[in-house]
Amino acid sequence: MRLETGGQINRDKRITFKFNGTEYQGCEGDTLASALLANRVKLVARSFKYHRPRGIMSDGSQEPNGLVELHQGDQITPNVRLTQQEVHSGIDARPQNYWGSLDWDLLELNDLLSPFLGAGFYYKTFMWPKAFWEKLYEPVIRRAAGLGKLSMQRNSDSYEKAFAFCDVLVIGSGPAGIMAALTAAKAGAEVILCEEDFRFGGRLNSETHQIGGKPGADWAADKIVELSAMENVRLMRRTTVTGAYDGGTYGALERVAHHVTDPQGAPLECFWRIVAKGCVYAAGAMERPIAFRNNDRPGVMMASAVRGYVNRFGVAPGKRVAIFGNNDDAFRTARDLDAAGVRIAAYVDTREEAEIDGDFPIYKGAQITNVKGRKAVEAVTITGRGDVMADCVAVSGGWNPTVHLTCHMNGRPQWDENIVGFVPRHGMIPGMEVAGAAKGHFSTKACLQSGIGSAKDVLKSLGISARAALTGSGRRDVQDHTVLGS
Amino acid sequence: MVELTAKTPCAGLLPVAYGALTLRELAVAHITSVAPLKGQHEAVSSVVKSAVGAGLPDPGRALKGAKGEVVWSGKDQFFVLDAELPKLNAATTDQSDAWAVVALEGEGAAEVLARLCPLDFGRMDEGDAARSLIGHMSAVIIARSDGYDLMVFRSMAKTLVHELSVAMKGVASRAAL
Amino acid sequence: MYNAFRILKEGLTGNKGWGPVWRSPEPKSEYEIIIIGGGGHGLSTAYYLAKNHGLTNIAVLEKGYIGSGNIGRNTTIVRANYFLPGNSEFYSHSLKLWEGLEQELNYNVMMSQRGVIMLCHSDGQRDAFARRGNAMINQGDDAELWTPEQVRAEIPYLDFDNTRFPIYGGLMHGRGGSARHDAVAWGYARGADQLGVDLIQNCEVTGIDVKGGVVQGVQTSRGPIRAKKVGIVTAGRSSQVAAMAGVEVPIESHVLQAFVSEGLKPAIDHVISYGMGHFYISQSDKGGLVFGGDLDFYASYAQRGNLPMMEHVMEAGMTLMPAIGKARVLRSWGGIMDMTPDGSFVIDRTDVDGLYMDCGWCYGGFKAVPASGWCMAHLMAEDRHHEVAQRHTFERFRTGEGLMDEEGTGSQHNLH
Amino acid sequence: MRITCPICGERDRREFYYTGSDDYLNRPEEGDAEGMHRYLHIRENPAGVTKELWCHEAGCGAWLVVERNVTTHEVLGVTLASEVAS
Repeated sequence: MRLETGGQINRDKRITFKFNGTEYQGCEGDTLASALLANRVKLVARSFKYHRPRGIMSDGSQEPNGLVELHQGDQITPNVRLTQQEVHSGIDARPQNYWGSLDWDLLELNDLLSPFLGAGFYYKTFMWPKAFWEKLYEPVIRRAAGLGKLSMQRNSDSYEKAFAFCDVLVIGSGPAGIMAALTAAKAGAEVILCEEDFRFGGRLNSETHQIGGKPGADWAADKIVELSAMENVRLMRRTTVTGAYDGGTYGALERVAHHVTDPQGAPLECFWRIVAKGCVYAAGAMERPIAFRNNDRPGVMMASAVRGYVNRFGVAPGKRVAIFGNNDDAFRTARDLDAAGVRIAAYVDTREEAEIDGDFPIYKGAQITNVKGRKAVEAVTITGRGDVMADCVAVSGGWNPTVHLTCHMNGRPQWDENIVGFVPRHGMIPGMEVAGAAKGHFSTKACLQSGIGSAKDVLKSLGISARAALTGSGRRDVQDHTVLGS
Repeated sequence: MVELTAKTPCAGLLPVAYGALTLRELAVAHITSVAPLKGQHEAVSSVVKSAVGAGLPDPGRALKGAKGEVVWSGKDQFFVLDAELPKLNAATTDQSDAWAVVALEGEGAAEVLARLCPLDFGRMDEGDAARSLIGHMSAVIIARSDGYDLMVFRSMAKTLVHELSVAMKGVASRAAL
Repeated sequence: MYNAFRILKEGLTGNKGWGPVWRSPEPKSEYEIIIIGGGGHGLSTAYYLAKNHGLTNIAVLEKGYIGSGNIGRNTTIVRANYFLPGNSEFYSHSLKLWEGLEQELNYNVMMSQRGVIMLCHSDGQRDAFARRGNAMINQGDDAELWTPEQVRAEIPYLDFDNTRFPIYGGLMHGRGGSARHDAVAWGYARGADQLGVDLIQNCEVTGIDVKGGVVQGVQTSRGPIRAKKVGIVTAGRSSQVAAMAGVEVPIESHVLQAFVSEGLKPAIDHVISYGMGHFYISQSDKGGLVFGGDLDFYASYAQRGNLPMMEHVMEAGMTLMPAIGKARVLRSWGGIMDMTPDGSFVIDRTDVDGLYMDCGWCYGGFKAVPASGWCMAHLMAEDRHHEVAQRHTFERFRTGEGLMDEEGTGSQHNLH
Repeated sequence: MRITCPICGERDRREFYYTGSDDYLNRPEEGDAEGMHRYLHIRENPAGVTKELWCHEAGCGAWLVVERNVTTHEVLGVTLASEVAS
């Protein structure tokens, strides 16, 4: 449901698109996910094995459920994340992996048979008679497997590959990434800043924090303007750094033209090989879900995503939201929903001692143990309270640093008791410093400082002084800065 | 005797232009590969200098003379362009007509090459020469004031033009997005 | 016993009756036979030592966990389409073992004989394939030379208009296919365990004790263990383990990458290989496109590769199969390959009495898992080569006689 | 992987061709059959630092001796093979 105000969307520019055969309207600045939530669409997909109904769970590339098929003919593109695809006119998004229709999926039968289809059941059966494996069992299994489908025609879209070089590659443009990029760029280093989203700023776009007296999203936008004016900075949005390789080489996929209806000859994607002397990794963190019965029902979402949709897209994912958390971060969701006028049906915190205050029902030392409703959340079961009506559940189990890329060279992250999560060890990727939430710093202030500190560490290793003013814009000048490091 | 028609390697393929980027063929009268015999580098360099107006450059450089240009083209090897050479104390091969030579020019030329070649063009100045790859082709690349001169084997002319055209189109059309 | 009735019964009673699939015993101080390496080959060696030769006082020592090596990360292809005597009969034997493996192990390794086709792109290559096909038929295996029309009918999504790699047909090997790689490790591990073999995980061998030219046992991270016979079955780490006994081997370790796409509905039915582009692909039962190409072309123990070969594999795939362009790669990995100079393996004694090696599988170890164990077990139990692996000695490199160079590239480790 | 060619500077690995261990620089005497066997086949194959022959094939064409840690892929040193051999 679209809220009256708020969000970084252009409400004047309405865009018509199709999902599952029905036309909907979104706004410029929406993802397909936010536009569908604005239109109160809950059921968007079916799960891989049991074909359980699934809804949008997150607000980024971590989305496990909201995968759709786009385009027609040889351009059919499977497994596109609703949470990443920007809305543009002409999009015809189709759900995947059902037999019948998305609403009435005959393979939902698998869910009823789940006691017999446990993990690895196929290793224990289908062996007799011998010939039946290839003639009967395997073809059935293969047809049921997989999510999207390929057209199996020659793909007529165009793509390209490219090389880029820099002194400092900054991965992620949240508060840590932006400060790292600014620190390195002001020292004269050649900087590439990669952001997976179509908007720079990371979580600042989805939260209500203030930085320097400004909303975080505005602060980020100002800093990006500052960076974009510097000749030694290359800003790359819609670009996912996909791999870390030897010798400071990084692979990155730029989605060049997925956000427009007509690419006008531009390639759809560009695969970059970025060679960086040093790197600041500031890819943030991902919120952890909490396990409870039926926690995959459409409407059960990450708490950060719920407030992300409210703050960034002006969309309330539900009318009566139950919040379930085990940490103080969950309270931000309550505060933001409250401020946006969204009704909080229940605030459930596993901690007896949690300090929560608000004009909504609060259950401390309690848990959500079940969700009622099948194709959408209808109620939640709370220990000591029973069922409470709700159409959305915001779950917050704390945050995990996004360590994936740091593990690409066989390094293993280490357990951090303070955040109850894994953080990267130093040196897992040669030349890389980790900053911000990716390192386990979860406050905005700590992220800002960590970004500066990590950039200084990288600059120091490159022999560039972080205090040196930018004296020239030419590339030769950048090289000459090495003398300042002594 | 049948009269054969002389065609340049990129005849019928060039010039092309996309946005501000242009690609045209360069006419080179002669291309001679010069690999000085052991211990003869200095001597060969001075003879080449008197013939071309430029001696043998350092690795990674090209030197222009009044009658032609001397381009570093590999370990202990140089290409003398345009000028004709006297006898040298060097292994010399006439490679005229064996190379397709093109000029890629205009704003964004380095971006075009960045799509095909693993060199850091930000580190190349006018007069720098390099051996590297353009796509899968072995190439000689010379940085100019407004772009790059590129040389690949003549048999690959069509591939060169195709690869560069696709890259030029990609760079030019991005500006429109 | 695994079967459908058991699954039904457990399903109705809350799935509480399932136990661990194999024991986790403490290592004893002495065994008759120690197998170093708990990969596919090591596990199958232990299994067949117990099953075929009645030897059960055996320990398999694994540095990591069962399935943590190449058996847990390969492209799962099973085939017997070799040309040269030696390899031909060995892989033929292996395929026969694969065909009965599920019933033998009472474990569904999902062996799927969906056919392996090698495409050819010139008259010369087609002639060579015809010759190879005849050799396969003579060996008792199946081979069919497909015309371009047959290929087009079966695999219509290939690029038949590619001027550089025109499709002149292919050699179809119908009994070839793929199997579920992890299940093979687990099935053999369960089988060996049930016959009394001790599978000891997280046990790194740090030394091999040799006295007077005779093996005495091994030193491990969990203490010394004595044994009369020791088998080294450590693939990419063969050189290091052999060196512990002072044995030098003709092996260079290289990295080979492979790739899996996101899950997709069935699109590719066969295993398709396109040797001129060093590309091969199949689709797993789960829906992922599984594909790979050539070695990264440099010595490595890093279990990861680099972009140039990754890009090459993608380009090769798109050259012949432009229809897979919309599939996204989900993950990639690198395995360490024990490359021999002629590209063929070794199952042999070493200069140390009682010390045996099973190594040099290059990038083709998976399909050999059953026969490798069968022949290594035979060699270790009977102290003579099994007839289908008698040519696979170390000596062939010294004498130059009987080199099995399937690719005809000469004696160089990285070219096979 | 990046390799710094002594002539061309730091370049991408794709410009280079790998041949094998620098054992190839030490060809045995004519008639030394055992030496030839070792030269062609037997490798120390260490899981650590080793020296190899690479050619800057798509660059200046120089043959190089590259010292490399094959466990980390770290390149530790590059020398022209002509200097090592002479």
